[in-house]
Amino acid sequence: METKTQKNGESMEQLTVEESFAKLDEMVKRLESEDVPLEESFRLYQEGMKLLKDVSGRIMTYEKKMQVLSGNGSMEDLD
Amino acid sequence: METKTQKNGESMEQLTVEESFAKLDEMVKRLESEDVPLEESFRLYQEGMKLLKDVSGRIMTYEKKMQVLSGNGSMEDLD
Amino acid sequence: METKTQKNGESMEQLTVEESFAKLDEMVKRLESEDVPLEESFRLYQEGMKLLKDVSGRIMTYEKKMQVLSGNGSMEDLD
Amino acid sequence: METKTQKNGESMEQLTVEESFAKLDEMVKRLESEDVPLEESFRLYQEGMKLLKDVSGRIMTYEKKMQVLSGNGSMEDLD
Amino acid sequence: METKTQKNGESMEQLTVEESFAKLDEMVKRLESEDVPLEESFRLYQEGMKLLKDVSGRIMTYEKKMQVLSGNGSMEDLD
Amino acid sequence: METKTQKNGESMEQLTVEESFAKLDEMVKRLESEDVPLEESFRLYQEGMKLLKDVSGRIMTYEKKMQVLSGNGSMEDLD
Amino acid sequence: MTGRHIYSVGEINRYIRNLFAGDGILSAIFIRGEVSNCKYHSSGHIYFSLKDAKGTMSCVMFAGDRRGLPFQMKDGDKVVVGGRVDVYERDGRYQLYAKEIRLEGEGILYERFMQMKRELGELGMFDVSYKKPIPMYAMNIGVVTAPTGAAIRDIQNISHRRNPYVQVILYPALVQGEGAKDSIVEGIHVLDSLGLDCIIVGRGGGSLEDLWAFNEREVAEAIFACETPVISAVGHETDVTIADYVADLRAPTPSAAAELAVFDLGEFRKKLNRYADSLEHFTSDRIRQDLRCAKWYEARLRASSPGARLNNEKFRQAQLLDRFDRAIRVKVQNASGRAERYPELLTRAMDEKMRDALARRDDFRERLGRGAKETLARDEKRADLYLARFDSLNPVKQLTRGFSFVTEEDGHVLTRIEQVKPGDRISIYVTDGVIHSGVTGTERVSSKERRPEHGAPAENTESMHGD
Repeated sequence: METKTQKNGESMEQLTVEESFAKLDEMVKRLESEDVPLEESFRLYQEGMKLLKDVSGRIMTYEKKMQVLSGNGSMEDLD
Repeated sequence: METKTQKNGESMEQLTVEESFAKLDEMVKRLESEDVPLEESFRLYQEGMKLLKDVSGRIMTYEKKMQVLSGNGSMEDLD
Repeated sequence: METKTQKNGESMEQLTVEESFAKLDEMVKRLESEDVPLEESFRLYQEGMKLLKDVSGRIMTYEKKMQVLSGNGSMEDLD
Repeated sequence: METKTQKNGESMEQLTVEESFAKLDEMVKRLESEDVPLEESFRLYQEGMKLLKDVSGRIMTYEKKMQVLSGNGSMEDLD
Repeated sequence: METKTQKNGESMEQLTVEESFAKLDEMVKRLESEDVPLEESFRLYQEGMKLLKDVSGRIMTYEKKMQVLSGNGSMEDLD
Repeated sequence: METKTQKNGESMEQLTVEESFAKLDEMVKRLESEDVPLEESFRLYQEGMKLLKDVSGRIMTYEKKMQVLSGNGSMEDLD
Repeated sequence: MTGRHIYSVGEINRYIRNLFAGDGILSAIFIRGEVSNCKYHSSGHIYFSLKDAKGTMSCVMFAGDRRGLPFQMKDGDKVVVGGRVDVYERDGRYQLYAKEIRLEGEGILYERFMQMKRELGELGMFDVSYKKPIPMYAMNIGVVTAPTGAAIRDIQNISHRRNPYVQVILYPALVQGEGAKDSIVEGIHVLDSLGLDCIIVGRGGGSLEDLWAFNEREVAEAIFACETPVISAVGHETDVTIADYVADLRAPTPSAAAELAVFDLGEFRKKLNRYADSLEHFTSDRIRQDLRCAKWYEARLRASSPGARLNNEKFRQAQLLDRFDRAIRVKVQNASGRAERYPELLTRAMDEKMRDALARRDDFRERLGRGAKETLARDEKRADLYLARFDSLNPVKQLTRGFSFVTEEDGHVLTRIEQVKPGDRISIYVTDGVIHSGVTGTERVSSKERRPEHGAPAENTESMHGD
C-alpha cells in the first residue's frame, strides 16, 4: 500500500482513515527509530503532517455531517 | 439482508418494522465492535438514521378513531 | 561512497547530512593527527570548511521548512 | 628530492613545508660544522634564507586564507 | 692552485678565503724565519697585506649581504 | 749576483741589503788588516760609508712604505 | 408354595402402578365428592380427601397445577375433581392427582367443558405448533365483542392511550345467549377477511354460563381456522374457555388483550430514540476516537520532529567547525613557530663563521706586521754595527802631527801633481774632519819619484756623512 501511495501523491485521498492511521503508525515508528537519516526524517515528518492534516480534515468533515444529521434534529423531527 | 439493502435502496420500504429493528440491531452491533472503520461507521450511521426516519414515518401518519363494522360491511367511527 | 565523492566535487551534494558528518569526523581526525603535512592539512581544512558550509546550508533550509511546517500550526490550523 | 631541488631552483616550490624544514635542519647542521668553508657557509645561509622566505610566505598565505575561511566567520565567503 | 695564483696576480681573486688563509699562513711562516732577506720580507708583507685586504673585503661583502638577508633587510633585496 | 755588482760600481744600487752587508763585511776585514796602504784605507772607508748610507736609506724607505702599508691604516683603509 | 414365583413388594407395587397407567379411565377421570382434611402445604401442594356415602379417597394437587383451582377450597365443599388415579409405589397406596377442581354447581357444564377440551386437545387444536405469533407492531386490529359494555370501552381506552395511530375495527357481536355462537364465528370470518394484523375475540366477566359461547366447538374451530393471529380475552383472569386454548394468545382480560395487541407508542418512540442514540453514540465515539488517534499521532510526530535533531546537528556542526579551526591553527602556528627559529640558527652559525674569519685575518695581519718589523730592525741593527766598526777604522784617526790626507773630488787619493789642475776641487782629511778646497796651482818637487797626475790640492772641505 505504501509503495502505491509513494508513487502517486493524489492516491493518498483514496486511503481510508484506518489505512492512513496504519501508514502514520509506520511513519512515526520509523521516525522514532534512532537510525533514520535527517533527510528521511524530514521527508517523513512532512509527509506525516500532510497525511495527518488530510485525515483530520476528513474526520472533522464526518463530525460536521453528523451534527447536521443529528444535531439539528432530535428524534422528534423524525416524524 | 444487508446485502439486499445495499443493492437496492428502495427495497428498504418493504421491510417490516420488526425487520427494520432487526436490521438496526445488527447495525448497532456492528457499530459497537471496535474494528469498524470510520467510513463504514459513518455509512452505518447515515443508513440507520434513514431507516429510523422511514420506520417512524410509516407508523406515525395520523391518529385514528375506532371503526365499527356494520352488517353490510361498511365502517363507521365509533364515538 | 567516499571515493565517489572525492572523484567528483558536485556529487558532494548527494551525501546525506549524516554521511557528511561522518566524512567530516574522519577529516578532522586526520587533521588533528601530528603526522599530516601542512599542505594536506590545509587541503583538508579547506575541503572540510566547504563541506561544513554545505551541511550548514542544508540544516538552515530544513530549519526554515520546519518553521513553516510546525511553527504556524497546531492541528486545528491544519484545515 | 634534495638533489633535484639543488639542480633546479624553481622546483623548490614543489617541496612541502615539512620537507623544507628538513632541508633547513640539514643546512643549519652543515653550517654549524667546523669544516665548512666560508663561501659554502654563505651559500648555505643564502639558500637557507631564501627557502625560509618561501616557506614563511606560504605559511602566511595559509594563515590569511584561514582567517578568511574561519575567522571573520560568515560561511558565505568561502567560495 | 697555489702555483696558479703565483703565476697570475689577477687570478688571486679566485682563491677562497680558506685558500687565502692557507697562503697567508705560509707567508707568515716564511716571514717569521730568521733568514729572510729584507727585500723578500717586504715583498711578503706587501703581498700578504694585499691578500688580507682582499679577504677582508670579501668578508665585509658577506656581512653586508647577511644584514640584508637576515636582519633589517627586506627579503625583497635578496635577488 | 754579487759578481755582477762587483764588476760595475754604478750597479751598486742593485745590490741587495744582504749583499751590501757582505761587501761591508769584506771591507771591514780589509781595513783591519795591517798591510793596507793609507790610500786604500781611505778608499775603503769612504766606499764603505757610502754603501752604509745607501743601505740605511733603503731600510728607511722600507720602513716608511710599511708604515704606509699598515701603520697609518686601520683595516678599513686597506681598500 | 415351593416352585411358585415369589415377588417382592416393590415389584408388585410397580406392577399395579403399570396396571393403573394402562387404564384409559383412570388416567383422565372426573370424580365427585366432598372435601375433607384439606391442607395447603407450604410447598404449594394441596393435600385433601374426597368422600361420599360409600367411601373416601386421598387426593393431591401439586403446586404446578394450581391454575386448575379457581377458588379457595375448604372442608365441606362439594366439588368435581378432574385428574388421574395413580399408585404411590413407596406406600403401596393409590390416590387422585388433581388437575382441575370445580364446585359441584357448575359441575355439569364443567364436565361438558372438560369433554370438549379433551376432544379438541386430542385433535391437536391446542398444539403450540399451530400458534401464530402476534405481531409486535400491529397497526390494524380487529375486535370481536359486544359493541356496548366494559370490554369494548376498555379496549378503546387502552388502545387510544397506548397508540392513537393504531386502527381498531370492531365487529359488534352477540357474546351470550341464543345466536352468540354464530355471531362470534361470523365476526371472526369477517375480520379475518380484512387482512388485519391481529384480532381480539372476547367479552367481559360473567358466570360460566354467560361465557359459554366461547366454549362452543364452532367458535373454537373458527379461531383455529382464522388466518389472522387471534388473542382471546374472555371474562376475568380465572375464567378459562376453550377459545383461550385455541387462540394464538390468551389474554386474561379484554384490557390485557388491548395491552398485548396495541404496541405502546411511547415505548416505540423510546426505542427509536435508543437506536438513534446508539447510532450517534457509537459513530461519534468512533469519530472522537479517531480524532484522539490523530492528535496522538500529531503529538508523536511533533515529538520526533526533525526540529530537535536539527539542534543536535547544528551543535555537531559548530563543534566540527571549532575542531577544524583549532587543528589548522595549531598546525599553522607550529609551522610558523618552527620557521621563526631558522633565521636565528642560520645567522648565529654564519656569524660564528664570520667572526672566525675576521679573527684569523687580524691574526695574520699582526703576524705580518711583526715579521716585517723584525726584519727591518734586524737589518737596521746590522747597519749600525757596520757604522761603528767603520768609525773605529776611520783612517783619518792616523793623521796626527800635521799629516793630512788629500783626495780628488771623486775620492781618489792625491799622490801626484799631475792628478789635478788648477780649479779642481780637492778634499783634505785632517784629524777632526775634512777641509774642502780648490787647486790654485801645482809644482813638481821631485819628478823621478812622482808621476804627474791630474788634480789639484783641495781648496775647501766637505764633512763626511754617516757619523
